[in-house]
Amino acid sequence: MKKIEAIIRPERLEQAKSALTQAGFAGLHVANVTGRGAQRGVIHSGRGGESYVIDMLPKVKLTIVVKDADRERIVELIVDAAKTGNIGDGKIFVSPVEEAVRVRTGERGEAVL
Amino acid sequence: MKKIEAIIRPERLEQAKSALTQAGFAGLHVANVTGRGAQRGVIHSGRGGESYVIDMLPKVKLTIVVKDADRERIVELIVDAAKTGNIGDGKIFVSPVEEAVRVRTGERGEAVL
Amino acid sequence: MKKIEAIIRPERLEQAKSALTQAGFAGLHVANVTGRGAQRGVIHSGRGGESYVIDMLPKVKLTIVVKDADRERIVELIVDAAKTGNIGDGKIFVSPVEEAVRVRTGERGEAVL
Amino acid sequence: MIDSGDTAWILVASALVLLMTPGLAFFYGGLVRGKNAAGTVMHSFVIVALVSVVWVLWAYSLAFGPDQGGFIGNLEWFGLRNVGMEAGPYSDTIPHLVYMAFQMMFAIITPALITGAFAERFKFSTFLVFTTLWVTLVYSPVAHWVWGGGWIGTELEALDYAGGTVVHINAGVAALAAAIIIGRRGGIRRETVPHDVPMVVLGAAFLWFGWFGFNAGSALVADGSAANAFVTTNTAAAMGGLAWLALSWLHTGKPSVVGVATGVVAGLVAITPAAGFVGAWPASDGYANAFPALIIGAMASVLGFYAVRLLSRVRQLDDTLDVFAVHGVCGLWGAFATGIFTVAVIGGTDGLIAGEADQLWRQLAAMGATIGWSFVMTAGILLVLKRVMGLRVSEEEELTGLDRTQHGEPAYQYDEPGGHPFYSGGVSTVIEGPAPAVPRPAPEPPATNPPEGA
Amino acid sequence: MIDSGDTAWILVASALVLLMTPGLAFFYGGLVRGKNAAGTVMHSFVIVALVSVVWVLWAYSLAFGPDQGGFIGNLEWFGLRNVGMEAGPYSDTIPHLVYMAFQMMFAIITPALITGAFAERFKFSTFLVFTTLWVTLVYSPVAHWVWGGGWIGTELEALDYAGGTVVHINAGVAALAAAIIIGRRGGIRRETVPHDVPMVVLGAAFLWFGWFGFNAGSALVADGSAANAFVTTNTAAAMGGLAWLALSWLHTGKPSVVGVATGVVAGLVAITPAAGFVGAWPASDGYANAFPALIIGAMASVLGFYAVRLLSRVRQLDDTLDVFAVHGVCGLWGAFATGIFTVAVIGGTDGLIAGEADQLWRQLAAMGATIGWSFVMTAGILLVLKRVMGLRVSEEEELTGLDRTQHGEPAYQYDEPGGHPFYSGGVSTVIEGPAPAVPRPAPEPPATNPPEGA
Amino acid sequence: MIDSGDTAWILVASALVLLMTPGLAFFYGGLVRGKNAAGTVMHSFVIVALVSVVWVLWAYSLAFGPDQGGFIGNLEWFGLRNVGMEAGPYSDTIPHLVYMAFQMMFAIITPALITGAFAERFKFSTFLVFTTLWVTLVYSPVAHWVWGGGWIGTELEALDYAGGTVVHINAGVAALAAAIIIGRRGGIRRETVPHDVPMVVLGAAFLWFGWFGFNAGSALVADGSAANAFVTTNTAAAMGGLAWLALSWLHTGKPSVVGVATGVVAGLVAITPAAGFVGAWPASDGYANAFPALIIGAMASVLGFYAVRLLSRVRQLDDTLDVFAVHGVCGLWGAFATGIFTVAVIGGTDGLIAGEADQLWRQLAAMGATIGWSFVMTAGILLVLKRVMGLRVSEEEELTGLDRTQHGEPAYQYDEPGGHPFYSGGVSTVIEGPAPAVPRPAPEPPATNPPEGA
Ligand SMILES: Nc1ncnc2c1ncn2[C@@H]1O[C@H](COP(=O)(O)OP(=O)(O)O)[C@@H](O)[C@H]1O
Ligand SMILES: Nc1ncnc2c1ncn2[C@@H]1O[C@H](COP(=O)(O)OP(=O)(O)O)[C@@H](O)[C@H]1O
Ligand SMILES: Nc1ncnc2c1ncn2[C@@H]1O[C@H](COP(=O)(O)OP(=O)(O)O)[C@@H](O)[C@H]1O
Repeated sequence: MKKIEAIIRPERLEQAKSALTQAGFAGLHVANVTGRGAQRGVIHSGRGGESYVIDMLPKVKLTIVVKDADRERIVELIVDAAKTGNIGDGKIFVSPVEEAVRVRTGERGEAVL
Repeated sequence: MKKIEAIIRPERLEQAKSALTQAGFAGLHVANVTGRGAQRGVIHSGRGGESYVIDMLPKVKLTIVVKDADRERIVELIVDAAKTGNIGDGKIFVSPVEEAVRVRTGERGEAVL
Repeated sequence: MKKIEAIIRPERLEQAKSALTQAGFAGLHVANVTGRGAQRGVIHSGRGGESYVIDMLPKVKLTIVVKDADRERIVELIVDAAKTGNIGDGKIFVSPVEEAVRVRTGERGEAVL
Repeated sequence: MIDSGDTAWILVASALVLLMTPGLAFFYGGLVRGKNAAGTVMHSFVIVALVSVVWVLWAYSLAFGPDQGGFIGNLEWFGLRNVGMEAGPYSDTIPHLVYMAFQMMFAIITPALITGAFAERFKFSTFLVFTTLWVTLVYSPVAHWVWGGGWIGTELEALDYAGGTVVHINAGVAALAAAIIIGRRGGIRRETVPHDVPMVVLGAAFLWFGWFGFNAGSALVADGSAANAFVTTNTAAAMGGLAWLALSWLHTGKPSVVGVATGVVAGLVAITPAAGFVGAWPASDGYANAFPALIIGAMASVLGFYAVRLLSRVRQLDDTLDVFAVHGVCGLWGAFATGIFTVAVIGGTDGLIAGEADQLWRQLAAMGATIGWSFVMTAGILLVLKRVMGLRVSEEEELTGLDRTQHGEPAYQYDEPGGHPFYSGGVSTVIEGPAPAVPRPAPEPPATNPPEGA
Repeated sequence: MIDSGDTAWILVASALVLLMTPGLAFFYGGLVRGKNAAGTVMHSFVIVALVSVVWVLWAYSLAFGPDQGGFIGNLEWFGLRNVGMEAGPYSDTIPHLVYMAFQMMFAIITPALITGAFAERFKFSTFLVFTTLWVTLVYSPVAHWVWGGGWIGTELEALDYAGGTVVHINAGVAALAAAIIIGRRGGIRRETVPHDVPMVVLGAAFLWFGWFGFNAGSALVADGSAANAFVTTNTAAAMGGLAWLALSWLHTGKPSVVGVATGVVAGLVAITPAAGFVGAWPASDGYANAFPALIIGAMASVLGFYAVRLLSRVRQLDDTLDVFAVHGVCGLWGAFATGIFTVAVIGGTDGLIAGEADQLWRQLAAMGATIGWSFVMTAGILLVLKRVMGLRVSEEEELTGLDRTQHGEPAYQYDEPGGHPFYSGGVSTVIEGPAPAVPRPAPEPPATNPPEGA
Repeated sequence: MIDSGDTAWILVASALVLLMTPGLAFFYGGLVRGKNAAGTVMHSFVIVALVSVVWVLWAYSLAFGPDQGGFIGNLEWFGLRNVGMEAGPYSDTIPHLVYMAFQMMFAIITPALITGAFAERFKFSTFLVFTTLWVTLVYSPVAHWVWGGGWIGTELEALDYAGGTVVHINAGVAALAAAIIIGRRGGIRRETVPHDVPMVVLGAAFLWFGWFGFNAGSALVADGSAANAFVTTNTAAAMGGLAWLALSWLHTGKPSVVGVATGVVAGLVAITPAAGFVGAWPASDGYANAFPALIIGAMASVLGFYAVRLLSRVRQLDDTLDVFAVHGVCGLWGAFATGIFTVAVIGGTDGLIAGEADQLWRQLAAMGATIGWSFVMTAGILLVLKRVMGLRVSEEEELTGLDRTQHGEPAYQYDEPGGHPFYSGGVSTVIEGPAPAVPRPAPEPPATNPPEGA
């Protein structure tokens, strides 16, 4: 099994989720992160009316564990849904998962996903 | 070493933690996530008195890195502690870890855990 | 590629980030976690004026995916930046990453990092 | 001659009503999504500043200045010229400036009520222009008609104790027009769930607290009539809260916190035009009692609740925070109920329960006139502004949220570890110092998505 | 004859006291865990609505209506019948309706104080019934005894300026009974740490602000006696805050923010029965001064602090927010201190420091009567309700939190990216539109754990 | 003879001004980083308690007691001895105690204003001592000079209606001295971004609301002069808010929410000394009007805005929340503007626009005296305290945040799942029960970094 971690724009999470739903992938979980890279953000100081360029920006990290077979499919689904073409669209990382367990039943393996 | 990531019900985290403590596993960290799967949630709109079925629900993600040997033991401990038998109990994922470092000392390897 | 996950003190994140920047590593993302280990914390109850020893403390989890070659370098950078010498400095975990994708372009591989 | 007790009371009442608008800022701010919290709070808060200035410059003169044919006041009092420390013309016991200040607070909160209808998508610059025009062209005339010596108050003799028509029907109908013309929020349709329930309750508490000044202050004196208005106001608010609680419980199986807060507002809205006129029923037995207020409050929540329910089913209509349902519908009920329950022993005029059915017609006429004027003028103003400066932010900006894109100020800053809750781990370092100031017209990219390097 | 200055003051005082209950909502709401924040805020907020209605319908008549043998009032004033705009019977200078409204605010906050004892576990429906019965059977009689022409005020002549017995001892003792009968919170025992300290301070600020109306308003006139009550109130509050600060510092090595807020409340509670009676010491030198208030405030925090400390060690007792320690203990101290420090030059009655030791006995008798009645009746009501409808939510619901399980409304909604802090990444999409309405009785599963597909 | 209307008004005004300091707690608390939120709120809140006690004990007597050579009052009124329920000496229509209470609120908020200058780094114990000394040695004398029968008010006859010199210039200059002597915050330099914008607006709302008591209450009567002060106050606040909005928009391309809130405060500060003296322009035409207030408010924001901008560029200076720029600069402008716009028809004294240029000199002299005294004395006190007890927390503590390290109370507790937003997953279990109490002097390690096992 593979773990697919996609760090994307918060405003694109909704699209990514629907794309996955349509393709029949229900299970996933999401966390709030901030990230930096080439992208820069701007914040304001209302008082002196100055704006500052900052490095960290809010992103969401979408994690989904899938069967090896589905890996490519899902990466493409997410790329299509999350892409805006602007700097800051984010990254997707794929790593190996050795085992998956369903807490409710104790079942194991790909069946769980 | 293995990394065990358990996505469980927030209200079961306490039990899971105590179970691990009793078994002598102190180290772990936890993050707040929301997840979806087969489970559905309900939220209310106080104004028009309508309730809506939603997909994402709060979960906590418990991460613990352990010696290969302890892997099974820990998975079982968590399953037992977090199981309610209802949909939404969550999943546990196991993946490989190549190296662990203790920041305080710079030590490496299983000793660190 | 390797995924380096460092659980460190929130107050040291700034140093860690600058160290990485100086060394030319821009990309990373960070999440808020709480963790436990050997370290203990203290909280107060303002009412009865009692203080309690608690187990979970706030940490930040810094995640950075790098070329295999950079791995050692980065681990050292983080250790140096985040170390205070006191219990609770945190841990760094290294695990394998099979693939990385840049959402904006769809490019793959180490070039993405 | 100026009475220190009456003056003390109206000074305080004015301060209480002023606090209602920040209250509304939190009531609305808590109901929207967090990414629009600062922007929604801003709407009401900046209105306090904006309308205060508009009012002292020209709007007060238009609304309460020397009458021009029963329709509008003239500009003789521009910039408060001649509005002084002596009593009169609207009261013999309080300084003219106090009356002006008290009325100002009503002019402030009315447009603020409307902001709930276009929350989460309205363009800020257009919003400021809209508010200025609305107070001038919609609020001032209607206020003049009813309280400024205009035709509704003097000829028609319809009753409006503290603003059922001038404030609530007026704002509610304007909200409806605005929601229709500005259009629905973009993105995937989704029920907006309050991002901060305690903040909603805080707002409701300020509104309830301030409403005592709003209604009991409208007596312009500190005596039994103020006392009656005070009690009917609290009674209707309480009954409204309980009724909405029951309905939300009935329909979802759970008693809603936001529901109680909304019901309290519904009750307050409905009692506003009636507060100083009702309080004895049946009229025959000339005794004061609480029943009219209880009935008005309960009915307000029933009507308001089902109005919210039905309107939320109208896909085309996106009155974000149900302003029309709560202020329009309950305001109409209140104005009508005033005609039913008013009795001479309390406020000097008899209504239906005292055998004077005509009062109902007077009320209906006033309601009709307000609805018509408010809807047509509001729609007109917005249609013009749509062509001139545009009404909405871009889809992309709406998605990212108004706080970052319109104000560059996230309501909650994730700037620091151990910082605010929302903080999710990143310490933002200022890496370039002050960014080049952006000239106002320039379309700036949303903070989360600036162009290369930016 | 009605005096506009006195009327203005009591109208405002009533509004100030009303604001105290939402203040309590935030004080308590900030102290509980976030998963119960909305539900805890709801307790106090809904009480404002509920008790307002109960009061105007029958409770005011029971408490202040025509006396029946010194024990209770009759129902002649049911629904405020005959409670009108004229002055009297309780004051010659303000309308009867104003007096009724002012007293109403006391009836509202008293049961709200109790809610701190059963926070985080009480069943909402039972809570509403309990509150209604408590106001009717416990509050109304005690209020009648002390202020409504009943035996404590008229025969015993014990002093209670603004509610030391009626409000604080009464609520504090009821809280104790409730904590015992309802039982401890479930789950693994854990010290409750305030989830939002600024919210606690906000609540304390509202309480302090409103307490001026509570105590100085109890003069029922705007004169020197109100002034004295105003000053003693502020002085005791301030001293209480400093004393608690010092004690928390001493015991934890750190000065606690929540500690100062709690100490301020302790000081305010203790000065309540004394506010208009004390303010000169030693009595011989007939001069006004601040010492009695300083002593009362300081002692209140010392007693309150150690009461909290000791009681928190009693495993069986889980008075969640220390209502008995703060309101009961400090209320008792205040009632007793009134007997010590009251001097004729201020409030017309001499106490211990003026050589009149008997006043202490009168105070003790009133304290005893209130303790007995409150404890027995509260316990009785709860034991009946326990059999009839049950007192607690299920263990599972308690674990998930009252906001979701009782109200279906998380206090903070994680609905949106860039949304509220609590948001942890998931955009909840409404995937099925309105869910089938659940009939009220139906036991609904907690939102986080519905059955298959739900 | 005591007037109930005037007394009612000043009682309420006192309560309104009291609420301003908690308001400041939220205004400042929202502006800092979340890790210092509780500590910053604490600064203002504890000052209400601390200064209340200092005031009734000796500061009131020093400031307003029997005059000693125009410089200070004596201690005859120590502990409020002889400050009673009768009218006079400062007013014939309200009790002396009310005047004392009203003045107390000014003594409370003034040192609270200063806290914005040393937020996020000041040592708490030192802060308490500093505040006590500052009120005694800086505030009391200046208050005496201006209002207590001292030389500025009686000989110099400079005008200060509600505290432009006594409160704002005094606090602003003290803030400057404090920022210089205490030094910059440690860690990597970073612009502080408000952690909670709605909290900032809440604070601003309280300030605006309370300022009516502050300025209009300074009339000490409820009549036309109070009315004039009420209106000029609101007008200047509103205009200040709009001006700052425009400037922030101009410079960042986005209209700032925090900017409006700051501008409102700037306008309020500037109108404070002028409120009851201005309100007609040109003087020749003896008509009341709004222009002087509009000009004063607008100019205040222009000066304040650019002061903030320039001072933020001075690396050595870290006046955390721009107290000097907002209160110092705008206070100076207001005191000066009073000399320009005061007219006899309003407040009895003519200024520049009425041809009396000398008044400007009187104002300048008063400004100079206040600046000198405040700067020198504040600096002196801090330099002494630096040697005696130290001014700052350790670098490490500053990094971790004051909430945890100084108070052991994170503002937002991550204690529970479903708990507060900040909660990021860990359920903290109490694993050892009460920790051994730490003796006060003992240097305790920050909660996040205790030694082995701790
Ligand atoms: N090497 C990396 N390791 C972990 N996360 C990264 C890495 N590089 C980028 N990210 C994440 O991806 C986000 C977008 O990357 P960025 O370089 O800003 O834009 P783009 O991906 O379009 O080039 C960053 O905000 C960060 O969260
Ligand atoms: N494929 C997956 N990848 C990542 N997380 C998942 C996946 N499937 C489920 N989860 C997580 O597990 C939680 C519970 O799964 P769910 O299907 O709702 O119940 P159950 O595990 O009892 O079948 C989800 O809320 C989600 O957070
Ligand atoms: N086995 C583990 N798995 C995951 N996280 C761990 C593990 N052990 C420790 N941690 C994380 O590292 C942090 C510091 O560990 P701790 O033992 O307290 O101090 P130190 O690392 O200095 O010995 C913990 O708070 C926790 O977040």
